[in-house]
Amino acid sequence: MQNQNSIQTGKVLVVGGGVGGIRAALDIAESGGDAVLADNAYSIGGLMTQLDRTFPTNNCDLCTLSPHLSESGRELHIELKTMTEVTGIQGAAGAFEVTLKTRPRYIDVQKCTACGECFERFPECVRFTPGLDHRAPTCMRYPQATPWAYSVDMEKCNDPEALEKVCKMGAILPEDRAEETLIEVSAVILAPGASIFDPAHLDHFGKGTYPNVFTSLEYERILSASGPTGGILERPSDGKQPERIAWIQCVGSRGIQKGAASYCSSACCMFATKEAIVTRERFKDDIETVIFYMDMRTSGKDYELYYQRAKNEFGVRFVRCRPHSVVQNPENMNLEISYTQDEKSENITEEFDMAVLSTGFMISEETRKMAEVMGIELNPHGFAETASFTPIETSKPGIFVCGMFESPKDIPETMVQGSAAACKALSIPYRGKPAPDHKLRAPADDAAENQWDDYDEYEEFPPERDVTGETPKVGVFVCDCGYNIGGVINVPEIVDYCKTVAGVETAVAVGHGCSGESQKMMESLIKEHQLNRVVIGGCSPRTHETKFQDMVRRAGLNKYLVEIANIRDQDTWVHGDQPEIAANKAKELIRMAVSRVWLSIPLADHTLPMNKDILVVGGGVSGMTSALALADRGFKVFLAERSPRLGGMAANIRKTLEGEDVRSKVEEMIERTMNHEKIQVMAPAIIVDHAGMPGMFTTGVQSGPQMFYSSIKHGVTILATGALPNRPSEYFLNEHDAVITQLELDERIEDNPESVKNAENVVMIQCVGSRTTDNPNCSRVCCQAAVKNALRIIKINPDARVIVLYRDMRTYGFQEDYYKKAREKGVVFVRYGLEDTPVAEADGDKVNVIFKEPILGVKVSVNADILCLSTGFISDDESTEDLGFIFHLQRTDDGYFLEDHVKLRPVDLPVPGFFVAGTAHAPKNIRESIVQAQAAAGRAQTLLSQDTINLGASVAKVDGKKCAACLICVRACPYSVPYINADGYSEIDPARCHGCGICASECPAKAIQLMQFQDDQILARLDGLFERMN
Amino acid sequence: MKDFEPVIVAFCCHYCAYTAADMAGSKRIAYPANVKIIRVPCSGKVDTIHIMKALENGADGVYVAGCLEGDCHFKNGNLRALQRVKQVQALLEEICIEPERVEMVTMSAGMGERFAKAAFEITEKIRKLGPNPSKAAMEKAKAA
Amino acid sequence: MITAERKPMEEIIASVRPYNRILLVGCNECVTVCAAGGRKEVGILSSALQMAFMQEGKTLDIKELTLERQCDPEYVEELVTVIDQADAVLSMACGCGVQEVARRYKDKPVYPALNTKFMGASERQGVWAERCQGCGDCILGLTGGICPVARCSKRLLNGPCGGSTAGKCEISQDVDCVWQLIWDRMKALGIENRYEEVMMAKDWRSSRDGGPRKIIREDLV
Amino acid sequence: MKTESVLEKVFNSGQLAVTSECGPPRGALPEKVIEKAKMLAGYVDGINVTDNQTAMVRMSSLAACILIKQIGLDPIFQMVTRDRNRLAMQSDIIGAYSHGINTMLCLSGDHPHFGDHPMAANVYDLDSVQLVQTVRNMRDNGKFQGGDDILNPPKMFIGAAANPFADPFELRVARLAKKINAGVDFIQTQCIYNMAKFEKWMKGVCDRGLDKKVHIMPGITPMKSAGMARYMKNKVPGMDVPDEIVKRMAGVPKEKQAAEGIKIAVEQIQRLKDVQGVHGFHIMAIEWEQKVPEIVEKAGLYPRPVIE
Repeated sequence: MQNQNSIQTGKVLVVGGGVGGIRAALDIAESGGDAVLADNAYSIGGLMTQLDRTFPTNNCDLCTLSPHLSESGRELHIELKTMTEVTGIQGAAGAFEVTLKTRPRYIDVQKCTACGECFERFPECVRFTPGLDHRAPTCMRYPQATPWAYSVDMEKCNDPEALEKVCKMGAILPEDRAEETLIEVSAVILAPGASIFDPAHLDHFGKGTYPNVFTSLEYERILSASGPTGGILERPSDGKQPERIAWIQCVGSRGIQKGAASYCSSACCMFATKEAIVTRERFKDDIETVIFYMDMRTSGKDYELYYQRAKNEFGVRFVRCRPHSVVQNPENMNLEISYTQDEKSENITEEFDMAVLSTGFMISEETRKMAEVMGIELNPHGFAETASFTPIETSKPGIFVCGMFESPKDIPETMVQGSAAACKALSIPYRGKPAPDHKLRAPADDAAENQWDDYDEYEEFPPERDVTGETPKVGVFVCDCGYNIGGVINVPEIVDYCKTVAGVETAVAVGHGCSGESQKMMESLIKEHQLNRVVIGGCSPRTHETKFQDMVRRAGLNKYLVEIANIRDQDTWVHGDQPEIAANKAKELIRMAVSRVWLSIPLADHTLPMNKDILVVGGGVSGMTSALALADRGFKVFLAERSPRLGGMAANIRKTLEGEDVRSKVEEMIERTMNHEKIQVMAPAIIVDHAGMPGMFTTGVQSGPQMFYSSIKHGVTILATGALPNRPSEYFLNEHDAVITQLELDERIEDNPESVKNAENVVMIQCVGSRTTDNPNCSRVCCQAAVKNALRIIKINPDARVIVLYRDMRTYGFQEDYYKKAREKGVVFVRYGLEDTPVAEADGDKVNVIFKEPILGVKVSVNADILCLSTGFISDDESTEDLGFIFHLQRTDDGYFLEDHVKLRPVDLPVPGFFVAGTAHAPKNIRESIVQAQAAAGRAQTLLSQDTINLGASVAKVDGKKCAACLICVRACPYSVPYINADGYSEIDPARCHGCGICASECPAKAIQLMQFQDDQILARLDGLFERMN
Repeated sequence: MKDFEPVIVAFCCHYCAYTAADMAGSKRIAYPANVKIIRVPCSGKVDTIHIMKALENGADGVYVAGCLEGDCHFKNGNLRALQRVKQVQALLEEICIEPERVEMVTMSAGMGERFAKAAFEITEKIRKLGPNPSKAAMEKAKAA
Repeated sequence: MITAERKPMEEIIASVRPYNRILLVGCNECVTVCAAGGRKEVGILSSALQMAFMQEGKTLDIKELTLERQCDPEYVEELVTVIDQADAVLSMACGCGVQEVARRYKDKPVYPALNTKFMGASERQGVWAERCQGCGDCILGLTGGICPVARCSKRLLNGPCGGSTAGKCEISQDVDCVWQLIWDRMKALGIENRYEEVMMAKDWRSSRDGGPRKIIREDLV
Repeated sequence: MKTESVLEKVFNSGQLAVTSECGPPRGALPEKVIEKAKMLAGYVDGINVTDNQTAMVRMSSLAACILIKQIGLDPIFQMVTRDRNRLAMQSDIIGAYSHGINTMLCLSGDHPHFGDHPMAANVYDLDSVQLVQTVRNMRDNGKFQGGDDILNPPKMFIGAAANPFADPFELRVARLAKKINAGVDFIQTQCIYNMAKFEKWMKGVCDRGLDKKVHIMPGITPMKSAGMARYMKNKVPGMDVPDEIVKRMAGVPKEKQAAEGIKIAVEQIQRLKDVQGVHGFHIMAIEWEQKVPEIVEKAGLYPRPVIE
């Protein structure tokens, strides 16, 4: 049963420390591998750290990202090399020798405490954002920067000696020199990210000339609490708060302007929509927001709903047009934007206080150079060349790519690729010479010997201070979380109040409590005041408890001596418009937490052995990809497929947009899966029951022709159950032979090209059954399918007239090239609105399609030989409902599985030990499904690499002296854990206890207490709450 | 009684109700600040005594919020919680306190709206019922 | 096991109304097992009493204490340190415990908070059923291990009566006809032939009818 | 002959015996007892006097028996074990015998749950079988249950009840055997409507030869109306009323239902007369005593034999 990784993996070099690189490095480290994370910048974090908030949750991402950052910073499997670039590579997959060059930082990272003294004394300027402020010799990129140290630009420093003296720690090294290192790695992951298109040369937009014109990233920095204006939104020209803001889309993308890329940058539509929403959220009707766009490309999971919310709830105005210029009114420095719209001939001019250019993503020269050093092929746009079935593999074996460098994309997709790249990199066996610094992951046979023996040496926490017998001394640390908390309530006032609460030793405001700086501060305060209990006033313990537990551990306290008062998610976010009420509630919540933490006691976690087998549900391309990735790593995989045959929906697809043959690839995959010695295929199979926890699941499956029941024991579960091709009864589909779907057209073009050869008119209608009331989301793949099939028809039959009726053409990324090509080849694209949907009439063996021509404004009828409907996907509602019920998984309103965090954990499901891949998660194409499947395999390995399962400390404990052996707990436990032991009292095995506490609350003798939730601790919260009354 | 702002204690299970409350926050859905959340691992952890003590200490209303029926992370904790709520209701009736002051509600983790709606409805219900008679009588006695 | 259940609140409230300081004493034996008078129930009752009296504008000083067994003098002795701080004792033990407390603390009024019900077994979580009347002369050996004295509504030793219907007693569909059970069990044991032996009239002296009973074990005295 | 009982004499003569019953009034109304008893004079061999029937308080069975004895008729003294312990029961038996009462019926009695004193303590010091045994011991051995000698022991002809239809059915013959073991002389059964089932029971009785050891008198209760038939079927524990009877009652006009009920009772007697082991009939016309003579006549059981 215990199958372990039987491949020795060497180190993996990750080039680029943005979210994608961090995710990859973390996954490698968590999977038991070692990573070297190299970034050219002073600290890691990449673009995302410059964003104020991210869509669609509108959270500030500094906080959501920072746990990852510091995880990464502290993770001893990750060697962090900032200010470092790759200068050479030798060897091949399994044994690369890479030369790294590190520029001088002039600061000893080990000594620097980031006190900021040097920055205080040399405050000339700090580069927090690109473009909005000037450069500083001492540069901290952002508050949560990792590593936790400043860096100095010696060239800008006039008096290095004075600078050196400023530092009491002696951390400043004026003589620091560049250094070159040679490392041996088995694989490389390239995650250099992208740079932003610089619109300065575009005269007609006035960027760089007009003070009130920004790029979207600059606007993001202005909104940010840690940005140059401290979050205050004002016009640089006159310091006034703007009343009207315009966004102009596709700046630098879709080949619109001079020097622009021809592809679509994919993320800008959502980016601009988010900025507009956040603006409306904060300033309500004080600021009017308008977005000028060509096509709204909100095709990600639930993005369409976000777009609709922007329009309908937040009153963001969307105008479809191409603004040709921005002109500054010299009197008031306002900006006049002129544009024309399809349906109206006249030129419209509107005046705005501020304009934001949604600038696209480009590959920097630096990255191109790095690629050259690496020796990988680039596509014509300078991105790494990959293929649909090997979406993250570069042209050079052993070198993988993730994030923007693969293609322009948003954060969740980058996170997915990061995990996928980690998975692929770990699959490369190490072939280099054994070196002492290579901590090899041992194969199964001798795993016991060395795999985790040396783990203790990684232990970074100091010993726990024994606090028994000490009077509780509580420290309260209150976060402002930027505007999230500090923008609603007056944090210093709350802190003053906390000092008056009985039992509080000290109270301090800590800004972003999750930032490295604040954490350090809290650690030292804990030591300084000899605190033995800590309360954090911050965000939800659901997301950040671990982080603060680690913080108190570093300060020498048991991790269960910290308590979080959720004054953000359950207070300032809820009562944002009632600051007084929010402040009172914050005080209450903190008082309750203080009262509670007073009774906290040190606890130890419990552990169990991990089952390393995997259950993959769904045998389509996604499921097979995950299964193969894990099986190749030596894990035993059970693959359960509902239908008798593997292949899923891809088995019905012939070609990709890029022209790759899908069928042969899928057949090849099925062949490999069926014959893999580590994969047990169960088909047809249905899941009937499920129990357990990560590392020890038991799932009942009925499979085979007789549907025999078997019970599978496994450690993790990957759901790749897919979605269904939608087939709504519209436009005579299923009634008229001339009406088919894109899937059928794809098949017909490939298998029976004659049938389209003589077609005079082919009409395609987009968004049939998608973006509707019944199925409100975008199916994502239909626009590319339409373009793909249109191009193929034109190729077979150059005389054919192909008309595509669309609402927004969503050919994101490089698909834009094909869209452009289709237009060049004469495919006619006509937009329709919901107020004027096309109508079809049967006409013999043909169909008349009547639609409105928007430019002329007249109705046109086309006699179509083929009416092809782009029907897209619909969730497999019945399956996901059943599986959701059996596995206790949440689903979105439209029936897809709901991931744990839409932004940062797009592959993990909320139930630990469950991962999702492919269209069971959301509509996506084959390439995207394969990436997510590889990512799921990668994420699964982070769990499987552990030999034990940490069960936490929240287990029920019996006081034998109080126990009356009444058996009530034995009967009440949902998992049949308690039993009456030989001594005659109830005993609860902590390893089997799930920590629900039902026994504790049923026990008539009050002999059972649930650790972390003891009765007196719960009642203490009530005491804290009602203090003011009593 | 014009200015009566009820104090309501909501025992919320970690997996559903507490998460739903967070969800309400992240969707910026407002609900009355009268509701004070106490997190428990499972609604089945909420002891009869906890509910009684909340009322005794001065809560005007108490509700236990758990997962939807059949959806309990711990199989049946929510059903046990419901039985205990009923037990408290019967006991309250015996001591002449409106049993409606105590209630059980269920929701899934994603139901931020439902959390907010429950908070509104319960707050309004308790507002109509007026202050906890025990607390009110004591305050009157102290004033006299 | 002795089973009990809490008295109606009204009755308990009336019994302690004259007092301000109450010593509320639970018992960790039978009444804990039947969820009537253990620590948990003590806590609930304490809270309920407090709230009831608060409505009258009065707060009680309630001291909660649960003894290992209220029917043993040594355990009851543990109250000696706190008894003076109470005007009255409210006992959540069975009748035996209440009396033991009353016997030990002669000048302290003691009130029962429970109604002692019967000697029973737990059928399942939360359900207890009468099994024994303590008749002092066990006949279970003759009745297949099922007691008609405790479990026949008419205490018939030569049942069933004519009211037995589909295995249920005539007094209620919720009560099993014990003679049906006995008969089924006799058949299962293959001793149905013994059914027709007339079971002789019982000597009730060994039961409460013989006056309060006492067991004296000379070897242990 | 064990006793002076007229009933025993009729049985011994080999003729079918007839008994009926008279429920004492719920008050000190001796004339009511006498009035009811007189209706039955000449038509029956014994008049059962119930003992706090259905656990409702009534004039004591002993007192009513004495009243009937005083007008020269033959009461059957019913005694339930529910209300008295063995001391009270034995003293009443001696008392009854002192008034010339020589026939009795031993029962356990309905549970107080059903009566007007559900809060009453139920005694059940003895059960019906043990009471039979006690009375037989008094008569045949001249001893009290406690073992002491009785001066002039009461010579009672001992009856008991049987319900051939109660559950478990398989136990009903065995329980009869048990009563025979205890010393019962005659049995009056529960009202019989399900003839087939009764015959099945009787067959079981005869197969074991029990009909030779005891005189069995099936209970016959005429229905006054279809409503009563339905009530008996659905509400009375241990009663087995076949659907045909209810249908037949309901099938005639309301004013003729009473006559139909009498007709059914007569037919039942006719049918059971020939069943082996049936030695008589116990006609219980509840609050309808005036109809007993008619039934007895129509069933061909009149005139009653004159016993010396």
